[in-house]
Amino acid sequence: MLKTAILIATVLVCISMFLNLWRVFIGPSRPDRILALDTMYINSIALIILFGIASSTTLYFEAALLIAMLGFVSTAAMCKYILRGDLIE
Amino acid sequence: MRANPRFRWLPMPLHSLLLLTVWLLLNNTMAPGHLVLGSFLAITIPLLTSGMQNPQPSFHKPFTIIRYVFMVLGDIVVANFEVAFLILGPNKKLNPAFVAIPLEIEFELPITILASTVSLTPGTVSAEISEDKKWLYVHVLNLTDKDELIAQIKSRYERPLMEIFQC
Amino acid sequence: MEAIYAFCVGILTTCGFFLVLRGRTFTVVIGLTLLSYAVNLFLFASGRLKLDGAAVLGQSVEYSDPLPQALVLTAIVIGFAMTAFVVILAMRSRADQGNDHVDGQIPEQPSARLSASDKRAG
Amino acid sequence: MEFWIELLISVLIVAGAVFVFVGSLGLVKLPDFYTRLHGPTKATTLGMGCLLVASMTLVTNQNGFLSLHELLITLFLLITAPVTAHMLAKTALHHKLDIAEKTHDKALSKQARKRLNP
Amino acid sequence: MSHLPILPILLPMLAAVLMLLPPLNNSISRHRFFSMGVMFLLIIASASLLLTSHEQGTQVYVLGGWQPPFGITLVADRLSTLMVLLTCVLGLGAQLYACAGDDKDGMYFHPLFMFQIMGINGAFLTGDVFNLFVFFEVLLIASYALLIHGGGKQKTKANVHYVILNLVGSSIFLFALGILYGTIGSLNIIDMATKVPLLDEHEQALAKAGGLLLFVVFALKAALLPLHFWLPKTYAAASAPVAALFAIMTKVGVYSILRVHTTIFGEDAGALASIVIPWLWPLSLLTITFGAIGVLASPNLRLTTANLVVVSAGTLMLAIAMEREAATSAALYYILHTTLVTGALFLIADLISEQRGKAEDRYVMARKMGHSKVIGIAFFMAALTVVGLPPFSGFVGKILILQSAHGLVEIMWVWPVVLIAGLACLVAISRAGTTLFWRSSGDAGAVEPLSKLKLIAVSMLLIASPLLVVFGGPITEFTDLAAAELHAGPAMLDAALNSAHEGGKQ
Amino acid sequence: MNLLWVVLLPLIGTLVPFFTERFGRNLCALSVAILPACSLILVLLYAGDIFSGQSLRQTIEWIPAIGLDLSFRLDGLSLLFLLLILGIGLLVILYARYYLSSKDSMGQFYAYLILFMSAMVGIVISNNLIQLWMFWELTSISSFLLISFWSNKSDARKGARMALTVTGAGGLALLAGLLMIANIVDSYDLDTVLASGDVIRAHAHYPIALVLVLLGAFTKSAQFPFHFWLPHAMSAPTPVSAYLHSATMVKAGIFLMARFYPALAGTDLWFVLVSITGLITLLLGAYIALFKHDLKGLLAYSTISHLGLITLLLGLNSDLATVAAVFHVINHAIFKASLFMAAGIIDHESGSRDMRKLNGLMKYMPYTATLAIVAALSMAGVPLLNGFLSKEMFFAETLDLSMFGSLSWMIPLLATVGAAFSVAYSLRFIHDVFFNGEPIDLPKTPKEPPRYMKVPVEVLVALCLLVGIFPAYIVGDLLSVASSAVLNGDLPSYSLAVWHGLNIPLFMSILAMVGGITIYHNRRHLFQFQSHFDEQDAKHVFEGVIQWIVKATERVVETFENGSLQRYIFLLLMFTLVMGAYPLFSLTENIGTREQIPVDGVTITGAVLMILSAIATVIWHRRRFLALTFLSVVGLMVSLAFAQFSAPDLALTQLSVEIVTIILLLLALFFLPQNTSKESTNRRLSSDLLVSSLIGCVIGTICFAILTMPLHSISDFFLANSKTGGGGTNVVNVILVDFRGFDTLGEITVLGIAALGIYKLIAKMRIFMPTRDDKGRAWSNDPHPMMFEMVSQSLLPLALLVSAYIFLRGHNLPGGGFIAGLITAVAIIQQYIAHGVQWIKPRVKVDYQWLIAGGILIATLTGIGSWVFEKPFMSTWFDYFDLPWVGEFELASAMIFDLGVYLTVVGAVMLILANLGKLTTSERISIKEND
Ligand code: NA
Ligand code: NA
Repeated sequence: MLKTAILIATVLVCISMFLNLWRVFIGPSRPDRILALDTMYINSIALIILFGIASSTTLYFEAALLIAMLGFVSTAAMCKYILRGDLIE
Repeated sequence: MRANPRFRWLPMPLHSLLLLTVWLLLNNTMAPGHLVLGSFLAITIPLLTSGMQNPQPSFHKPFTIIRYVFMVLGDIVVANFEVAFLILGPNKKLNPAFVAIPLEIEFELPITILASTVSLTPGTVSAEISEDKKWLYVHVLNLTDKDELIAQIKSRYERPLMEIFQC
Repeated sequence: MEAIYAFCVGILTTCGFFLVLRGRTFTVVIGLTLLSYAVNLFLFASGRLKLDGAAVLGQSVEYSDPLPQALVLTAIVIGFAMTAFVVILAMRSRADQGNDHVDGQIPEQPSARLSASDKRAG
Repeated sequence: MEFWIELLISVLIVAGAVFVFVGSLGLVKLPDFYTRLHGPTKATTLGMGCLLVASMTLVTNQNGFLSLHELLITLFLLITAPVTAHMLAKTALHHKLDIAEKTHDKALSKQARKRLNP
Repeated sequence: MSHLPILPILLPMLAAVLMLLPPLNNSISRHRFFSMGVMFLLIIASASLLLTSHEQGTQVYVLGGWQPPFGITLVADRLSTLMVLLTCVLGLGAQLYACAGDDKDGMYFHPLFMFQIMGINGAFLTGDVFNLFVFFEVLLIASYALLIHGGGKQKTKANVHYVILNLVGSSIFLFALGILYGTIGSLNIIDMATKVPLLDEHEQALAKAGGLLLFVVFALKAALLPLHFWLPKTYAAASAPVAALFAIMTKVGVYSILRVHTTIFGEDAGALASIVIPWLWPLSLLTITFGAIGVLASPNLRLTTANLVVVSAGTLMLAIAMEREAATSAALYYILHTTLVTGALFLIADLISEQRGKAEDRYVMARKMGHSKVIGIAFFMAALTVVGLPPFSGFVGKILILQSAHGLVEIMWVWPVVLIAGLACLVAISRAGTTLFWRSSGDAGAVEPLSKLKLIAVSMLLIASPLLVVFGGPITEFTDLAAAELHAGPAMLDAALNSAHEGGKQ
Repeated sequence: MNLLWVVLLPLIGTLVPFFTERFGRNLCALSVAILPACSLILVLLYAGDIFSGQSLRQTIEWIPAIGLDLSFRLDGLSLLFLLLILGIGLLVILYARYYLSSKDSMGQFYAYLILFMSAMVGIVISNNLIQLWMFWELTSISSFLLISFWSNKSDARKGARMALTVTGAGGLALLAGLLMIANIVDSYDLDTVLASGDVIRAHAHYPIALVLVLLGAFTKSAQFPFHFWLPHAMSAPTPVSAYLHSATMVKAGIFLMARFYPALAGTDLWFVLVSITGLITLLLGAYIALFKHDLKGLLAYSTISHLGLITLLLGLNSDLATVAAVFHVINHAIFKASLFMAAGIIDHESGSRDMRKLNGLMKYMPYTATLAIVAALSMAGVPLLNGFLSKEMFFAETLDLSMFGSLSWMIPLLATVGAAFSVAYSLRFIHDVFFNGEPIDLPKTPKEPPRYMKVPVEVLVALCLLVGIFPAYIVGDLLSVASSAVLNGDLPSYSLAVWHGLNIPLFMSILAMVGGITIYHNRRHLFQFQSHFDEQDAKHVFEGVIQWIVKATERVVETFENGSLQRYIFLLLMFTLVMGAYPLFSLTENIGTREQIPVDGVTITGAVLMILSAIATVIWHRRRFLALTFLSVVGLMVSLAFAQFSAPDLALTQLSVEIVTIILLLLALFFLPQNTSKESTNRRLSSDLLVSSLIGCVIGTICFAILTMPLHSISDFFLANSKTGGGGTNVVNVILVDFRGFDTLGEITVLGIAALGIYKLIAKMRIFMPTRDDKGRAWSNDPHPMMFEMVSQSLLPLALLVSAYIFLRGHNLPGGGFIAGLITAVAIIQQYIAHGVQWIKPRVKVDYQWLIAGGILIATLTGIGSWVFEKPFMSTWFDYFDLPWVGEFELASAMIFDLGVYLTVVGAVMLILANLGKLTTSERISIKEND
């Protein structure tokens, strides 16, 4: 059962990733793309967690944590870039 | 708010507590060694970063805090279902709107928490805060009644926050 | 799986080198970044692929080769340092020369040449 | 593993994945940027929450002691997601992105953009 | 135990780091005194390392005590210690010159300079291919930073080319290392050499690709045609002391080919023996040719010198291509000579530029040079050396290389190319000298003061040239031994490694 | 016996004038003469031995590797040349004392002259091939200095350069030739070489070696077609011409041929090459000399002609001819040196060398004129003068020739013709200068020179007479020892007498005399005839050729080194492609035996995402922000790939580096164009694409081949020793901080240097600040969004805690100093982005430079710490401790090392980003939106 659940979940997350990429491709605006990218970060966390569950290891927890922390900074930086051009002013 | 706080060993006791908790969470342990190490970090990190903090009003009423947190969590769960159905449904059914919510609450941290709460809960995103910090602009995914929404936000989230921060 | 992996490395290499061959510093930097991804994946591959084999003692049954991982780590850090330098150099080049062409000057009449060659190509 | 626990975990996993999926679906499907903003920022919080709770439960169950460190990821996401949304909304306002036709009070976006009072 | 082998790396590194910290930071004079002191120490250390390796045999330093091939080793044999000593001597000259004022034109000159020395010494000493990569990067990043020292459009432009090309080179380096590790399964040069003959046919093909890609990287560093085009303008753009130090950079590439391809893909490598030689032959000859063409076409002394660097790189490669002890020995002697003299020539070009006003070192009529006698003597010495005329060291190097081609079929290419290139250099340099020193428009103009320190620096590098001739006997004897050691193959080094095991962990 | 001193004394003497110059001209000249004189005395002391048939040798080992020994021999030939070199040299020193004006730097002149003298001495007493060549080149160099002595004159510079180029080229050829000879006989010893003539001549390489050696000799001795440099060397001061261009340097070529006569001569090839060259030179020089209006020009061509004569004699492969050659060497040196000196006196005293202006000097300087006339008559070959004797011998030799078969009769005829021209130009020299009316427009009124300036001429002219009248007494012994040294064996029988009776040679002499007078008498017709030919000034031709070569090389350089980075990279990639692809052709099977991992959906998803994004990055590379977005996706996928394939540390590192890189790229992108238009032609795009995809194929193929191959690596050792030897369970981390910690030390050094370099780049940067974004929009008016500020500052302690966590666990679990450092850095950068530089500045008082330095220092000192325990650098230490209440914990030196890594990373990243941020802060212009 767990395996099936993981399989279904993985498939869903993978499809989500494709959807995100699709949005990055079609845009149409930069905020759209950044939003899609941010979502992709989140979905990667999901993927890693699923991966961790599937292989019952906690080794990848930090990777997920890092994506959560750093993905935010990256997204914020891109927004700041669009708003002000200069990231650090 | 204190301008220029004097040096203290525990500039932000709540923060320190939070950090210790996080440390123990991170390490998934209650081992004494980690308690010591965690306490050490929980004291030194705020000391190191105290200069980097704009002073903010402090927390009061811990029970209100807990109640608020759980209320928001509950709202998030409910909201997510609503939003999920909205997304899965046809776009035509959506009724998006911009709403301006007048703010009574003051100071940056409380406003930030309020705005975050609004964003986290169903169907609303805090899009912008007016320069004088008196208005919160919210984008609503599916607006049914504007006034009701404003009232709900103010009573459900702003009021408890004002209590917590006593402002 | 190995074939897919190798294919990805090949594609990244191609994209990286193609961009490195462009004439603008920023594009070249992007190309170098892609290239460094390719390089890191390639170097990593020298230890072969293994699933569920993190080289942390006690955490896996069979371990993947830790040495290439350490090498890739070093390579990533060095690559980062180099990328940082070349990015700032690109800025400096723009500041000093007024444009961001790798040669410090935009080739003469690119549009004329372009249209001519396009015509030929078309 | 006990059946109930396995069931719980499985349900959580699938539910989480569904929310993640719905969020991304919204990202593709919804009509304008502002509505699209709702999908991921919300659905993913709960989606991730479910997945992390599932993981937590699993690890706790396997190791025999309480594993809570996944909570941290949720904590981070809860803190950061609104800010991400806010920043993105700001950029959208700044770029005067198209707003879906039937949005109420479209004019407010102009005030919001300049951070004026309505 | 003796820590001598690691000192040429650690000393400059620590010096550089300390100069960034109080109390040494923020004071250029402290930087000067400190770094000069360190440089002297370095020379002493590397000289004693050379003597040790000469008298007691190859010194293998096992870092961390991890027995090779698992840990990283430093191999201080005659070849590497000779290169290290050369680097330090050249470094001292460039540094003295810089201390006369050029070091103030930008930040961090001395720390970066020390880092550069560290990188070069590391590249020479290491016995591990990946560690070689790391030191390549150290010396490269330091050179990137040094190249912009002094500022200006030309430097920026040159740097863009230099940096990007080398970054591509570094990527190829890693590709090559990936292949080599993936097939041979080791990183220690000696261990790789012992494993290469055991590869199966399948692995051989791949290892060959790895070896050849590695050759691409080294060829880029060594400025082998067609990868040398970046060099002249880059070197010409660098500020004088930096350019002088850069004179050793191409030799790092040459050394690496010598070290890696003679040891790993040497005569004992079975099917993979001598894989680069067929490429090295035509390319080195063409490099010399193009270098000589560049020398003739150069409009100023810096470019001339830079092109001379290309010629010398080609000559060295040619010697390597001959794949025999005598040629290697010749190359080693030639490296000593050419590195120091081209370094000096870069400095002299700068001295000339200072005295000729706006004309700088361009070959045009200009105001009469100040201090033309002193500078002229220096230039004359350097010119004779670089052209390969007696009584200075150039002719010994040239003859050594010509002689080592005896008995090869390729001699019919080697001799004409080397000799005609020498003639081209003679023509170019004589034109350069007569124009720079004698073709003046009468007025003496304002004579710029001539810094004593700069003069000392130049003389220090130049004096090496007659010394290399006077002590040509013992020096060639040394290079003969070094070459023999290198060609003896991995077996000899293996013995050295084994002796180093004792005292290692496990 | 110490032959070393013969050359060493003058060599030391080179330095003398620099010290004595200040004591006045007389003392200077005197002091300069002392050492060469000592050398001459030394030679004379040895002369007895030589005349008694010995030859002396001395060898000191020097650089055996190149076959170079200090090896000297003094035999008859050396003796002859030494006497000429040192003797005439001393006379020239005396002469120059009066010749040089007070403006000339006498010290410099003498130094060059003595250097040249030493070089010549060195050549003639060398007994080692390399040493000989060394001195040979030294003569080229010193003559370059002497010719260009008046360096402000363009003629002098060009003449000197030409001489250097031609003789330099010859020198290189000579070197090649000598090396070949040495290889044939397997020795650099001249004795051995001279004794191995048969071996050499029989060797397959003989023709090449001969040609090369002759090239050296011909260029030096101004033989056709290399003769053109000599007349232009006349821009040298006259003492130089007298010395170099009559007695010594040009004779070096002759010496060389004579020296190698036993080894190389005696073959048909030698005969053809040497004699024909000599003959042509003889005729050409004699003919042209007649038409030169410049005194020294005439003498120069005359010299060429006489050198041709000597060469011709040496080429005849006959012992007698050789004796004649040696004899003429002596005679020519004597009369030509005196003539040059006389010409110098005339120039010095009248201010001109133009024979069209110089007339009737007999009246103004009768004494000098007499001396010059005698010398000129000797040059013409008038009896009772030395020139006559060797010319007679020459004529006699030409008659014996049969080598040219039925055409052999032409040789005596041509010899006579040459001699006739020789008479003609000698006559012209005498008549045009000393008689022929009154001088025209001379700058000075001619007068007799100072007394001692005439002495050298007197001495030489006296020798002309003495030799001419008493040949056997004066030079008989010398000639015989010299000739026997050349022949390396027995001498032929010959007689040195003024009168040999009425024979054909005498008849030829008379014919030449008559012919010469006739030619001179009818010179106007000849001059007219000659004026139909444009005089090709060799200097112009030569300079033209050089210019052409330079221009051609410039074109080549422009074509190849066109300053286009794209081209250079393209070449690099082509080269890479060839090197990478070529070995793959021998890769028969690219799938190895290793079991492959089955494909799964997640991997395919990741791969497809990665590939699509990478391609998208390429397609939209000109829309830079978009490209950056896609690049982020690729980076994310790479991190996930590392996670997937069991490399958690790599995943973490890649992720954090990725984010910092994106931030950095964004920071930079602000100052760069946001979009660019299409610049590359389709052709270039397709060729670039072709090359890069081919390389991609090669790399992909290799990657696949490696992945499917079994691995035998050294890694088991790391797995086995990580815990026991390194004290950590995260093997990757233990490799990084312990097994291969040295790499890591280098790596953080790179990072630190990069930061310093970047700081250096930023320090002098004057940057353009875009006031609007790429679509022309003004920037937002909210520089620091409040929510972002608040959340960032709340996250900071949390992030630091996580970073501490990652740091501490690194040794045993994925993590470590580098990742922790990046997390810290990102957290601080986040503060910078949120609050701005102005806000941060008073709040963060850390000097990032110190962090970097401190970090590297800590890491290094950790390594050095092991020295205390007599362990090699970077030997690590760890132990487990048990504290009551706290429990067991590990302490390891690797942790301190990792702390160094951490500090360096934080310092480096912050130094870069924070300073980049400061670039614009003060000068930001806000554009208000106008809507
Ligand atoms: Na800024
Ligand atoms: Na006349």
